[in-house]
Amino acid sequence: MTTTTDVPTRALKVWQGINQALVEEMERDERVVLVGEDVGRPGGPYGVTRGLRDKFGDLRVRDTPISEQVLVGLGVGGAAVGLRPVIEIMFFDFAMIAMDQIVNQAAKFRYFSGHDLPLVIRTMAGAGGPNGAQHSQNFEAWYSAVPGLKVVMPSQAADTKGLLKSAIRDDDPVLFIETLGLYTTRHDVPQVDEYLVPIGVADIKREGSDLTVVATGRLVDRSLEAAAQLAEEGISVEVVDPRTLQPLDTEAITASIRKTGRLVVAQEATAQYSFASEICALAVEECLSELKAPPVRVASPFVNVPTPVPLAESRAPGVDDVVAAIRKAMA
Amino acid sequence: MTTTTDVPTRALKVWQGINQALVEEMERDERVVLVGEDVGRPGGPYGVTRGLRDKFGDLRVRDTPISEQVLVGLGVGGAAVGLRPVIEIMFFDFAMIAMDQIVNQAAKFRYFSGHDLPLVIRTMAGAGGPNGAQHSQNFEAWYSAVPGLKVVMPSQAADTKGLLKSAIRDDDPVLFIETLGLYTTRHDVPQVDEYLVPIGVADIKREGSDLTVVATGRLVDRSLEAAAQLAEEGISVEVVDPRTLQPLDTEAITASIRKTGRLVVAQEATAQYSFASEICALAVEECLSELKAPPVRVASPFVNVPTPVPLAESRAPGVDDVVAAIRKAMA
Amino acid sequence: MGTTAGRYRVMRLSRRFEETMHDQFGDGQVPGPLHLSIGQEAVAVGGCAGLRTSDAVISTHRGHHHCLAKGARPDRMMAELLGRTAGYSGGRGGSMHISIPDIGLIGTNGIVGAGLPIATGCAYGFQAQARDDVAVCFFGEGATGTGAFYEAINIAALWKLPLVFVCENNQIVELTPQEVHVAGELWRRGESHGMPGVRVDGNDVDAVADAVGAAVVRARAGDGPTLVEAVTYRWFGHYAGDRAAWRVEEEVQQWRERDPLIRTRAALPAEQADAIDEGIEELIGSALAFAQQSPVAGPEAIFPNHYASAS
Amino acid sequence: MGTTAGRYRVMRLSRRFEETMHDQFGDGQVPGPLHLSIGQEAVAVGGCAGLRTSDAVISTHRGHHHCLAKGARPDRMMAELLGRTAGYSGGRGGSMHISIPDIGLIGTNGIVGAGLPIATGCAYGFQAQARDDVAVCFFGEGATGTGAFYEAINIAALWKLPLVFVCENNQIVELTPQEVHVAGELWRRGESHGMPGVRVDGNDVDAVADAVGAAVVRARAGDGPTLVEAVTYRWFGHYAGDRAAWRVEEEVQQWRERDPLIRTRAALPAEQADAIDEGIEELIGSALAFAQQSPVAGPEAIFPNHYASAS
Ligand SMILES: Cc1ncc(C[n+]2csc(CCOP(=O)(O)OP(=O)(O)O)c2C)c(N)n1
Ligand SMILES: Cc1ncc(C[n+]2csc(CCOP(=O)(O)OP(=O)(O)O)c2C)c(N)n1
Ligand SMILES: [Mg+2]
Ligand SMILES: [Mg+2]
Repeated sequence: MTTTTDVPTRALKVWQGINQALVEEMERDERVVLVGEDVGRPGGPYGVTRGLRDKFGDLRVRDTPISEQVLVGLGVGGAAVGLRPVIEIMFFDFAMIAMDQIVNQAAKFRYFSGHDLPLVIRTMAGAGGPNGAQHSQNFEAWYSAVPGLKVVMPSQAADTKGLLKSAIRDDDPVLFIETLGLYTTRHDVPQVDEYLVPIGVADIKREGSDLTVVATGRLVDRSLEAAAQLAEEGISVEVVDPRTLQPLDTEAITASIRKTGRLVVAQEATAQYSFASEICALAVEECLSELKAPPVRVASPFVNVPTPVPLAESRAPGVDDVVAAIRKAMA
Repeated sequence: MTTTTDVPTRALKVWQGINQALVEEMERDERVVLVGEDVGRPGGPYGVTRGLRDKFGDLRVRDTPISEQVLVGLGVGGAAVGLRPVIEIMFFDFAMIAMDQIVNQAAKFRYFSGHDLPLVIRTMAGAGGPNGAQHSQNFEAWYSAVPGLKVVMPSQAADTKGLLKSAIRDDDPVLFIETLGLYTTRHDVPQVDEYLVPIGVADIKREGSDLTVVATGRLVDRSLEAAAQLAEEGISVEVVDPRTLQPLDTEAITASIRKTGRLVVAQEATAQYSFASEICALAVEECLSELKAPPVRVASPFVNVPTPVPLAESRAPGVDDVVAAIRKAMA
Repeated sequence: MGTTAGRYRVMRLSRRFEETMHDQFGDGQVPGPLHLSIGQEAVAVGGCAGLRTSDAVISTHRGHHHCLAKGARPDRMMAELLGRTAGYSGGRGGSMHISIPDIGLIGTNGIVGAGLPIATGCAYGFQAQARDDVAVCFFGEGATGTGAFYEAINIAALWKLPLVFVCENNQIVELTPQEVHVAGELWRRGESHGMPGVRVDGNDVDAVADAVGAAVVRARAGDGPTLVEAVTYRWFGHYAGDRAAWRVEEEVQQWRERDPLIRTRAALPAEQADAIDEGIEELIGSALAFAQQSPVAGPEAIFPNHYASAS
Repeated sequence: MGTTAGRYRVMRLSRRFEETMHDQFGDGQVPGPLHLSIGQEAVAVGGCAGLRTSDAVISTHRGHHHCLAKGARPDRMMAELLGRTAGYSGGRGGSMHISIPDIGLIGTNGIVGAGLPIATGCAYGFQAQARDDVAVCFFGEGATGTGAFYEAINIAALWKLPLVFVCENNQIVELTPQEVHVAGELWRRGESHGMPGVRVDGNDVDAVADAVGAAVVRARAGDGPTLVEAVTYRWFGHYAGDRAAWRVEEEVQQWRERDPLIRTRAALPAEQADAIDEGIEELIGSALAFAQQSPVAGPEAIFPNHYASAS
């Protein structure tokens, strides 16, 4: 658990954490630029980048046409000649359009050149608005399978801020996945000069001894709530937030599974061929003899995301689903 | 095991199986068209489509510019107005460029319209030539995570022919992944009028009782060879070829794992967030109590594919790697 | 829709359809996004004037007017937007996913630019089947930022596809003005591919019908594609709820005065126009009633129609 | 490379480099693909004539000539192509993945069209850092089929980026002729974006140097991008080993007679030309020796350089 007890904190919405990280890093290093559709004058479709253009000017905060391939190319080429670009791909789904630039270009640049490529691609994933099947998908597992790319997917505001700052300082391309459904959720954020959270390190969000929940995105808070509920019944649940999916902190995760002997993986993505599959595979490869029950994946059903919010919400796993999965794994 | 004992067979190279399937289906149904880069006059970069343009004319066998997005769009739009297009994306890596058309358009068409979309996207995956990091990747797991899409990945010539014919007759979009490293490998192909292999059904390529190998692509033949070697030592290995990754024949796979209690998954892709992860997850969720040892993933190391063939081959798992994994799982 | 009355009727239908949905949105009854095309009706109605059912129309995220002009039923459209089971997608898709292949409405789309490859495919499908049908692809000027647009015009020109590209230039792209997105002149972007291009007043339904109509005739005859830029204006924000507060009010006001409906209505005898309006009110009223009587799509609505066998 | 001698020297170097690699390929010594640019040298050499080290060049799958013209070392290039550890990528990348940012050679590329977004990024990087450097992006006419090209020219034109687009039109795209790929006239594809375009004889190194040079000066001054189409010809198949048997022999012969090296050599005093040739022979000989003495990259060569920390 990130110990923040000695440090003053402030409750921030996740989007504010992002905004602060961008401001701080752009103030610190003038090579940092922000490029994307509607990031400038309008401050982003959800207001995440508001104020930045006025602060840093329109060469460093740049509105682009609807050209996702070139968008990422601006990051790759820009980083190759000395910038430290932050590229915003509005919805994660749109990253598909630029996938060649991400996977074949950015991720392979160092392999052939031996050179740094300090590039962050920020994007927004998951349901949470009435956006529908082409604007709500969770394909984080795809990018996590790419050598040369780092994939960060924070949940709470403090991690989001600290990891974004670390990503901007990182010399490798980082895909930074924000969760739309969390933008307006508040969490305590330490108010220190340099709040950095390291890439590649999982965080135990709650300690427990009976069962491990490995959760991402919106399912972190939901799992914490499930854990709190079950604590009343005497079930002690540990909640692990990997925060980074590539490189994955396999040690922290397997240590927790070994300790508890039971595993639930909770995510917004669908189950097959997903992050949850990888965690289950890790569990059985590394911890088979310690496993007391089959792991359970809590995930969205294998169907498209519908447009109406109530339907989209009915599709995403909720606290109840996590509770049910924990009960199943405890049985 | 596909029983082919009563039927006359002929040894065909995998590419010939593809060519025959295309010819037969185009003769049978004039709505079937073949569209791609260099598929026509040149007969494809590896000669797979040779002879087709002369037979069917250049409206039905159509050479395109280098426009992968529109290539798949030709399939989506063509299928929407009555064609049954077969689209060739030369290398699987290039499918990324058209990923929005595949995932957001083709795969979701039925969800909103309720209409058929009979579309096959053929492509060629994996190492096997001196093609390097941008022409050798195995991202089958990505597409297998997409509701609305079917993903077929055959290994042997007979399956390749029979599954391609089935894919062309299917009313859903099918991603048909060919394995470059297998094109010139020969296998027996039944010589019957209508040789169809059903989508969604795994095949036991070799029966055994001590351990299950689930293998795809080039690793099927390699696993069969490993099994033959180990048979001499008295280890009885069952080799399961899922042939279709979406929908996955989970019953056949779990039945085999339950029977043997031991699992090796062998593939050319890298291990994390892959097909092998999904099979391990399935094993631990469904068969935990029957598992006698931790499953082992045989996969390429998490690095890019190098260009020189000897290096690329050193990266891909070989028979020895499968043997070693089996020994490990048997220990 | 060859007559002025016919064109006015569909424009009026589209206008009242969207105003009604806008009201419903205000009442919290639209569970999805609502991209209003109010002010742009002439582009859709003129663009579809020369089409028959078997022709294909490919639309965008802002596509109610295209759908209605191609013959979609307003009642089922409303049901879809209100999230009802009688909607074209059973209420789960909303306005960005309406697809009715039976009437040649291939689809609205949530992905900017994605309709262009699909339109190319429809046109190729017609050509390969030796059908004399034509595809009309609508897209915003924002979509000209996407590479898909150029891949499409190149292939359409090379293959002489029966395809008409209609760029609906409403001078705004989501939250930024056209100047952020488009270098140079849009209507000329096919020239270097040997494709004729033309710019028309997108608020004049007859001008649009003439320009697109000529292109459709040309395409049907096998003479290849045309690019038509229709200059118009979006009255409202990007989506209902977006106040578009950054816009200059006078500009909006000027364009409101150039309302395509007023122009066309003025060309009709007042009585006839009134009769049309009344007919539309009735149609809208009964469409809304139809939609409202249909059950709200429940959680189970998300499952069907992923695969043929399971449909 | 401002002088005729200088230009001839680099063209000769490129020619002899590739001929030598072609021989090595014949001997089974090149473990990767080999896309020969023989016949096209004037495009690369003329295209880089006005550049300095801090300028950026973005290349393609057929890029030896670009690399050498931008100042890459022939010995390390050879080592790379022969799969030796002294190669620019340690012998694991081959000719489609040479990337030497320190000399402004951003990279060759295996993906057609992928260099165009990256070049746009380099030019934006220069602009955002207020550097007066320029990016020159080479690409084949085949790449004009990809949407990436148009996304790039649109943004470059909008932002007045210091970027020169050099389309190396060798009239062949992999295994099919240009006519399968390109509708209309290439050099005009920037016009509608307000970008100047020009077509030059790509076999005349001075003509290329003049055209690209003027565009570079313009770009450096902040006046924005230019599109240059350099018409040339590929003498060999798509890759070494491809016999390109479907080509008309007379056509190839005609173009061989228009060899850019012969032209430029003829403009030099014979003695000077001979001396250059001799110098190149020596350079090539020692480069080959260097490469051959370097160890063949072994299986361990595939592991480093995936992440900064692990490099
Ligand atoms: C590929 C892609 N990028 C970004 C978006 C987000 N987006 C939705 S509509 C829109 C603006 C479209 O502008 P235009 O094409 O002019 O159409 P209009 O909204 O003006 O009708 C944007 C950027 C998207 N849907 N798809
Ligand atoms: C996106 C993509 N599609 C297809 C290919 C296969 N391919 C490699 S080179 C080539 C032809 C390129 O032609 P052109 O741009 O004219 O360059 P040239 O080979 O003539 O130098 C093709 C189709 C590829 N590498 N990348
Ligand atoms: Mg617009
Ligand atoms: Mg070429």
